Amino acid sequence: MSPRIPGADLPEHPDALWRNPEPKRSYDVVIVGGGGHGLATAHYLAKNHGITNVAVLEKGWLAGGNMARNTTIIRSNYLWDESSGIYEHSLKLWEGLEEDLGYPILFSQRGVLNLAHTLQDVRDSVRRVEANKLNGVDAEWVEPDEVRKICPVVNTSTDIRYPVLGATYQPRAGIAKHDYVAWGFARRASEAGIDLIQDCEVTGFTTQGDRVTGVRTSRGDIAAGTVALCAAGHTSVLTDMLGIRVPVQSHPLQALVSELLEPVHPTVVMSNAVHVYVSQAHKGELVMGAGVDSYNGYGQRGAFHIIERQMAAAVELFPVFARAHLLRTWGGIVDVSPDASPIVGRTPYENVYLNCGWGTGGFKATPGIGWALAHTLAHDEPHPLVAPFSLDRFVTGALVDEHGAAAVAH
Amino acid sequence: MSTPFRTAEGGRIDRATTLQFTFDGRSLTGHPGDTLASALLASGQHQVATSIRLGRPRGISAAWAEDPGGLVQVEEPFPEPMLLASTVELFDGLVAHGLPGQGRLADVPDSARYDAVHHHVDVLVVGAGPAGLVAALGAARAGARVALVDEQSEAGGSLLSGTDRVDGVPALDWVADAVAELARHPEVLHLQRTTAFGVYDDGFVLALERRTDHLGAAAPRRVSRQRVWRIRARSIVVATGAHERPVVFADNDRPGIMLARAARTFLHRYGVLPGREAVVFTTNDSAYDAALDLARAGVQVQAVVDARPAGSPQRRAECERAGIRVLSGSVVTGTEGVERITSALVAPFTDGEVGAASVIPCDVLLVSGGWNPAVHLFSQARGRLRYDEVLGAFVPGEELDGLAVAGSAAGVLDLAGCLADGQRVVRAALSALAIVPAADDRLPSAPEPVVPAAPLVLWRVPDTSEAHARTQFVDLQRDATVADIARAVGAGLRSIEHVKRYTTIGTAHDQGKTSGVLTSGITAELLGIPVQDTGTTTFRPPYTPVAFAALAGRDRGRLFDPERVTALHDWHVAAGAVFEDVGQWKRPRYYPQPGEDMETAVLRECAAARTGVGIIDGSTLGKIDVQGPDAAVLLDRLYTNMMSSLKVGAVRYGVMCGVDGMVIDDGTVLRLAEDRFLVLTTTGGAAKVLDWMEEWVQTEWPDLRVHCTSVTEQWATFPVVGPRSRDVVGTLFPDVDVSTEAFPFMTWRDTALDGVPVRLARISFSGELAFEVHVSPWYAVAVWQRLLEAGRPYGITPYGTETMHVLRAEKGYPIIGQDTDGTVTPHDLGMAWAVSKKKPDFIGKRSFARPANQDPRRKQLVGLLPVDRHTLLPEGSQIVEFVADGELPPPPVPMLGHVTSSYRSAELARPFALALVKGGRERVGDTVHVPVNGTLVPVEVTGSVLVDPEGARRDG
Amino acid sequence: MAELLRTHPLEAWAAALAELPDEVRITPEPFVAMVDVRVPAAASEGLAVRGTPLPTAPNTWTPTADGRMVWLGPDEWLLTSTGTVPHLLEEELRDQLRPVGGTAVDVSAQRIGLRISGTRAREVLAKGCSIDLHPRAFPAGRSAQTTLGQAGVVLLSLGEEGFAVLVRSSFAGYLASWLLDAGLEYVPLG
Amino acid sequence: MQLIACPWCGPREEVEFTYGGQAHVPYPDDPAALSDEQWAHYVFFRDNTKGRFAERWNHSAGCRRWFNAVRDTTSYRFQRVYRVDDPKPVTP
Repeated sequence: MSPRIPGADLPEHPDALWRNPEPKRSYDVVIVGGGGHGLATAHYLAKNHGITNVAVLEKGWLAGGNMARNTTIIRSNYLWDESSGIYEHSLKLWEGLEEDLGYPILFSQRGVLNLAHTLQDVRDSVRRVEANKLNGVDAEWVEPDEVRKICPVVNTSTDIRYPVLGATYQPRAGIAKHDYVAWGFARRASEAGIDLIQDCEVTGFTTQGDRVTGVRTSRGDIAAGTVALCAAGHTSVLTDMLGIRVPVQSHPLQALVSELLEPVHPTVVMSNAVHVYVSQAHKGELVMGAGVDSYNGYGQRGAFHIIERQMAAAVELFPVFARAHLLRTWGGIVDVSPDASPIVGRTPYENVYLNCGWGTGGFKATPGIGWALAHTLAHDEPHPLVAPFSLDRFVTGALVDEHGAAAVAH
Repeated sequence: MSTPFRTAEGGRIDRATTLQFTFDGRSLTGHPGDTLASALLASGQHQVATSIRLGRPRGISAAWAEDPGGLVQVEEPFPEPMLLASTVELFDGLVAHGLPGQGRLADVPDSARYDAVHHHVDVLVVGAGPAGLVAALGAARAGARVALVDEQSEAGGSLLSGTDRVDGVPALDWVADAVAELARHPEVLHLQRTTAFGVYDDGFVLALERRTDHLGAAAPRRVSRQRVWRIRARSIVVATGAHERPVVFADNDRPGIMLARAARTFLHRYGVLPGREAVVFTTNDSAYDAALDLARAGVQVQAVVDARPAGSPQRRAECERAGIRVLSGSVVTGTEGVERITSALVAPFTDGEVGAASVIPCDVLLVSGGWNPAVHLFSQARGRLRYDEVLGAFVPGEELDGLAVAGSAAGVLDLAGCLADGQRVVRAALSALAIVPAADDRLPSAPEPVVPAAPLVLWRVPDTSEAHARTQFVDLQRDATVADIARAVGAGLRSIEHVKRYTTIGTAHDQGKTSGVLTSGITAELLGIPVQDTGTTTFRPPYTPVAFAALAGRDRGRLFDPERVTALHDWHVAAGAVFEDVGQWKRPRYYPQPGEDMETAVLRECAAARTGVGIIDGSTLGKIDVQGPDAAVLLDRLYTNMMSSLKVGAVRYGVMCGVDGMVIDDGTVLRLAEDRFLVLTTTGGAAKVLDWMEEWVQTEWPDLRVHCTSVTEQWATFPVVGPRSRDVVGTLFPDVDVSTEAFPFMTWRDTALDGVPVRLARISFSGELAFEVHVSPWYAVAVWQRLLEAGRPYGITPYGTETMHVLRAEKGYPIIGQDTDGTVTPHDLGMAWAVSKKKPDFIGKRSFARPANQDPRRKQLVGLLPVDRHTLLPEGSQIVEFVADGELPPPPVPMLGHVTSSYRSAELARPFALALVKGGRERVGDTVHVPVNGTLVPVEVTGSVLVDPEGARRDG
Repeated sequence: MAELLRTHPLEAWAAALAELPDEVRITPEPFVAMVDVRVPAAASEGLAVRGTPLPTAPNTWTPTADGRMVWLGPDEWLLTSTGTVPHLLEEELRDQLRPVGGTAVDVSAQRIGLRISGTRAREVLAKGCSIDLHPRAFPAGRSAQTTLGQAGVVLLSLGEEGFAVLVRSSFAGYLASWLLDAGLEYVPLG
Repeated sequence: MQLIACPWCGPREEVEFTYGGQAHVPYPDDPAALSDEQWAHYVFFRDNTKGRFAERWNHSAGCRRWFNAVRDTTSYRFQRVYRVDDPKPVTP
C-alpha cells in the first residue's frame, strides 16, 4: 500500500444538509436566488437578527450558479475605501466561518500575488498596496526574487515577453471549497427553520403601489413582506419583471481545472497583463479562470479561444504547467456593472432590495454581503458597508471605479 | 523480461521487433503496436497503482480512455502526469510508473513544439469504426471535402477488438481497403491518433493529434509533438462508438476485473490473454463473445454469470458447445484476492433477491452491464439526451442541425446496423449540403445480426450489507461507493449535481466515463424516481484531457504576444537601449553608457535636453489622418476644445473624453488642409482613438463627410528637443527658416531631404524648444542618422521614455493612463482652458454637470515637493493629512490622493512628483504626509508646473 | 551627402527566410506606393481609378497597370503602384476623388508585403489563419482582411503564384518570426 | 467560437469581431436638456435581455465596419445581421 496522497481525503460532509420543504404561502422575507449570497443572507438573518420566517427560492439546485462555478479566490486587497471596506469585512468573516458554520470549508489562507508586468502595473500595484495598508488590509509590494520565494514556479526570468516586475501580496487571502461554503450556509439556515425551496423559478411579482406583495413562482404564489434579489447573472430577468432598470450586463465567464497534481503552487497568483489567475486546490488540481467573454450571454458557456489564450498565458508564466492537462472547462454568468463595483441597496419598490453587479467578486464577498444584506433587510436601511454601492451613484456620478483604478479583476 | 500472457500468434503487433521499457523500476518488453497496458498484461501485471484515498490495488480495466484504473506517470523521455496505460503507445525507452491518482509535473520547461491548424470541410466524421468509415467513404465518394479523425493509432474502432467479417472478408481487410480508398481522394484528410475533444458552434470541432508521442525519444524535434486541429465542418457525423458499462458489486475494483470487450481488445488487437481462468459476468449478450473468444484462445472460462433469469438461450447453446458453463439468473456478489482477483462470489439472483454465494476461482473477471453510447460530443453541442430504458443508457434525444450521431454512439449495437447507420446518416448530411451521393457508393455487407435476448438493466447487485456498500465502487478513481451515494441522498440531496459534488463521483481524470450513468441509475433507485428524471451531469469539453501546452500552441515564448517595434528598433538595440513594454510596443526607456545605472543615465539625458539637444524615437505615437469636408466638425464633437478654428499650418493640443466626461486621450492636432487633419494620439491610445472615431462616424453621424485612416506606421516621428534643437534642424534642413518668427511654436512646415518629404512641427512635450521631425519609416534610419550627425557638434543625446517622462512632468504635462485612471476630468487636470465653452456640445460635456463633478473635493493634479529635498516618492504612494506627532492614526486612515508620477529632476536638483489630491489646487502651499516604507515623508503641495512656469523656453 | 537609403523592417530576417525550402518560399515584396482610397459607396459603382474600375465585390482585388486595387470595405480600397512615388500618388488621387466625395491617404509605409508560395504555402498559412484558403474557396483575385497568428493582415490570393500578405510594419518582425516557426517542420535538418 | 456573418465579408470567426453592446441607443439630440437621471440612463444603462437582443458589432479585424445583429443571449446564436442604417428587424 502506498502512502496517502496529500489532499486525497476531503473532509466528510455532514449526514444531514437541508430539508426539502414545500413552500409556505407567505414569508416575512423572500430571498430570490439560492446561491452563496442568498444562502449567506438567510443564515445571517437567522443568526444575527432572529428572522427565520424566510424562504430562499432557487430556480435550479442550491448554489448551482456562479457559486458552483467560480475559482474560489478570496481576498480583500481592493483599491477604493468602499470596496476594501466590504471585502475586508468579508475576509474577517471568512476567518471565523468554519467555526460559525460548523462545516469544514477548507478555507486556506495561502496568500495571493497580483503580478505586475509593466511600469504602469507597478504604479497601480503600489497605489493599491499603500491604500490597503492605510485601510488596515494586509498588503505588501514584493520584488521578483520574493515572488519566486513565495511561488517558485512563477517564471521570473527577465527575458520573457512580459517579465514579472514584482507583485502585490496579501498573505491573508486564499481559497475555500465553494460547495462546502454554500452547503454550510444552507445547512445552518435550514436548521434555523428557513425554507430552502429548489426547482422554484420566480415568474413574476405581485405589487400594490410601490410595494411588492409577493412573488409568483413555478411552485405557486408566495406572499412576501420584504424581497431581496440575489440572482447574480439573472438579476436583469427579475428587475425586468419589476420594471426596474439596473445597469448590469451579464457575460459568460469561463473557468477550468486540471487533473490532480502533486503540490507545486502554494499560493494564488493573478496577473492582468498576462491574463491568468491560478491556484492549486486542496486535492491537487490547478484551478484557473479565464477572461470574460465580450458579449452578453446567459448560456453558462463561453468560446474556446478564450481558454486557449488562457493556456498560453499559463504556460508563459508557469512553464512547468506545459504538460498539465486541461480536464474540464465550464462557464458561469457574471453580472458586470459600469464601474465594476456591486450594486446593493434600495430600489424604487420600498420593500425590494437589490444585490447584484458583483462581476467576478461575488464569491469572496459571500459572508460579507450576506452579513450586510441581512442587516439591511432587518433594519430596512442600507448598512454603511453597502451604502456607497447604491443604484443612484450612476446618476450623481459618484462611481466606485474599480475598472480604471484597481485594474485587477477576479 | 518474459511475456507469459502473450498469445503465440495474432494481434496487430510487430512481433519481429522488441521494445524495452521500464515500469515501476522493472525492465519489461513489448512490441510496436502495444500500448503500455497491453505490454504490462502480456507480462502478467494487472495492478498499475493504488487508489487515491483507500490505497486499494487498482489495475487495467479497459483498453482505452474510459479506463478508470490504469493511471500512470511517464518519466522518460519527458515527464508527463496522469496518462492511462491503455492509451500510451509503447516505444523503446519508455519509463513510467503507476500513479495513485495524482501526477507530477516536470520541473523543467517542456522544449517540445506544439501547434494548431485550421481546416475546413463539408463533412467531418469523428470515429473510424464501421459507422464512421462508411460515412467517410460515402462523403468522399460524393466528392465532398472530408475529414475523418479517430483517436486510436489505427482505424477500425470496435472491429479491432473482434473477429467480424465485412463484405465477406475479415473486417480489418475491409478497413484497410477503406483507408486506402480514402487516401486516394484528394479532398480527404484522414487523421489517426486524433481525438475530437470539443464541439462548438457552427460546426467547429477541436481535435488533438498526437503526432510524435508514440516515437518516444526518436520524435523529430522540428515537428510539433501535438497539434490542435481547428476543424470547421458544415456537417459533423459523430461515430464515436459506445463505452461498456460495468455492474457495481462488492469489491468490484480488484486488479483482474475488466470490462468484457477490453478483454477481447487485448486478445485480438494485442495478442494478450488477460488471465488463465476467467469468469464473465454479464447482463446482456455481448459479453458472450468475450467468453467464447477467450475459451478459443485457451483460457479456462469458469462460468458465464448472466443476471437475466433466462439468460440468452442462443448464446447459452454456443457456450455449451464450447464447454463453458452458463449460470443464468446469477450475479457476482463479491470478489476475493489482494493484488489480483483470486475468485468471484457468485449467487443466484431471482426477482431482485440475491441468494447464497458460492466461490468460483478465477484470475480475471470480465464484466458487462450493457453499453453507454459515447454521447459526449452530441451533448457538448447541446443536444438533449433521452434515457433509453432498454439500453439503460442515455442516447441522443433530438435531431441537431449540422451534427448527427451514427452507429453505436446512437445506440445501434450490431455491426450491420452500424454500417447501415453510417450510410444513412452521411447521406442525410450530404443531402442537407446539396451534395449528391456517388452512384457507386455501396453499403458493405455484414452477417445478418442475430436478434439478441433483451438486456437487463442492472446498476448494482443488490446488497443489504452496509459494509459491502462501502466496497461497491462506483467511481474507482475517486474511491466513491454506493454507500457514498446513499449518504448523499440521506443528507437531503436530490439533484444529481449535488450528489456528484457530495461524493466527488465523475470529477476525476476519466470525468465519469464509466461512473456517470451508474450514478444516475443508483441515485434514481435510492430516490425511487425514474432515471430520466435524475438525468446526467453536464458533459463538458474536453472529452479527454488535453495538455496545456497543446492549447497554447505556437503562442509561447517570444510568440506569446506580438512585439511591435519601430523602424529604428535595430538601431536602439545596437545603442544598448533598455526597453520598456508599452502595450505591445518595445520602446527604449533609456540608453545607459558604460557604468551608468538608470538614474545616472536619465539625469544625463535630461540635462542634455534641457541644456543642449536630445532626440527621441516617438514613432509609436498614434497618428490618424482625418480627411473630408466635415473633418473639423468631427473633431469639434470629439475633442473638448475647438478644432475647427485651427488654421492650416497650425497645431493645437486637444483632450478627448468619454461620454462619462473622463479623459480618455490627449495629443496634438495638425491642420494639414481645410479638409484634412493629422491627429496625434498617445502610444497606447492609437487604436482606441481610431476605433472611437470610427464608431461615432459609422454609428451616430454617418452623414458626416469624413474618413479616418491610421497612419501610425506611415510616419516615423523624432522629436528633437532642447535649446540647440534649432541648430540641428536648421543645419539638416537649410531651406527651412527655423527662426521663431518664421516658424512659430505650434505650427508645422513641409520640406524634403534629398527629395524625401519631411514634415517638421514645433511641438514640445518638454517645455523646451523642440521640432518634431516626421518622415516615412522607409527613410527613418537614414534621417535619424543624419540628425545625429547634424547634432554631433551640439552633443545630441538620444533619450528614452524615462527622460521624456521626467521632462514632461517637470512641466506638469500629464500622461493619460499614468496621471489619470479613468476617473479624471480635464478640469481635474487643471485643463479647463482646453474645454470649450463656446461649443454647444461635445462628447463628455453633459457629464461635467453632474453633482459629483461639481464636488470641490474632487481630486486635482498638483505637484509635490518632498520637504527633505532628497526622498524620491514611490509612484503610487498614498497621501494623508499632515500628522503633527508623526504617528498615523489607526486604520482606516483617510487618504487625500496618490502620487501618479515621481522623478529626480536634474533641473530642480531635487526629486518631485505629480499627484492627484482631493481639492488639490486649494491646498497649494500645504504640507501633507506621504507614508514611505513605514515613515511619513513631509511633502509640500505645489502647482503642477515646476520648471519654466512662464513658458519662456519653448522658443529657445 | 549620400542619397537617403531605405531600410526594410525585415532586413534582419532575410537570411533566415532564405533558408526555407522550396515548399515554403517567403519573400518580402519590394516597397511600393500604397494609398488608402475612400469613396462613398454610392459613388464607387463603376468608378475607375487610374483606369481600373474599383472592385466593389467584398474581399476581392484586381490588378492595375502597375499594382493592385484591393477592396478593404464598402467605401475603402488600397491602391498600390510600383510606378508612382507615394506622395505624388496620394496627391493625384486626392485631386481625382475630391469631386466625388472621396479621400486618399498615403499609407505606403504603413504595411509591408510578403509573398508566400510553394506547395506548403497554404498549409503554413492555415496554421494561423482561420479563413478557408482552399483554391475553390479562395481563388486568385480573392482577398481577406483577417488575422494570421496574432497579426492583422490583408491576404491576397495570387492563384498559382501563392499568396501575398500585407502586414502592419510594426508587426512585420513578429509575423516573420511566426512564419519561420510555422515553416520550421519543413526545413530539413542540416 | 461561432461564425458571425459580417454583412460585407460574410461568415468569419468570432475573434475577428468586437462587441458594442445594445443597438438603437442613439446619442441624445440635446444632452444639455436632459436631467441627470436621463443622462445617466444614456451613459450607463443598457438592456440586459435574456433572449433575443439587438446589439452592435464591429468587424474589427476585417473590414472594420459596424453593423447590428439580433442574437439570442441564451443560445448565443445570431438570428439576423443588418446594417446600422437599417431599422431594427421584427423577429418572430
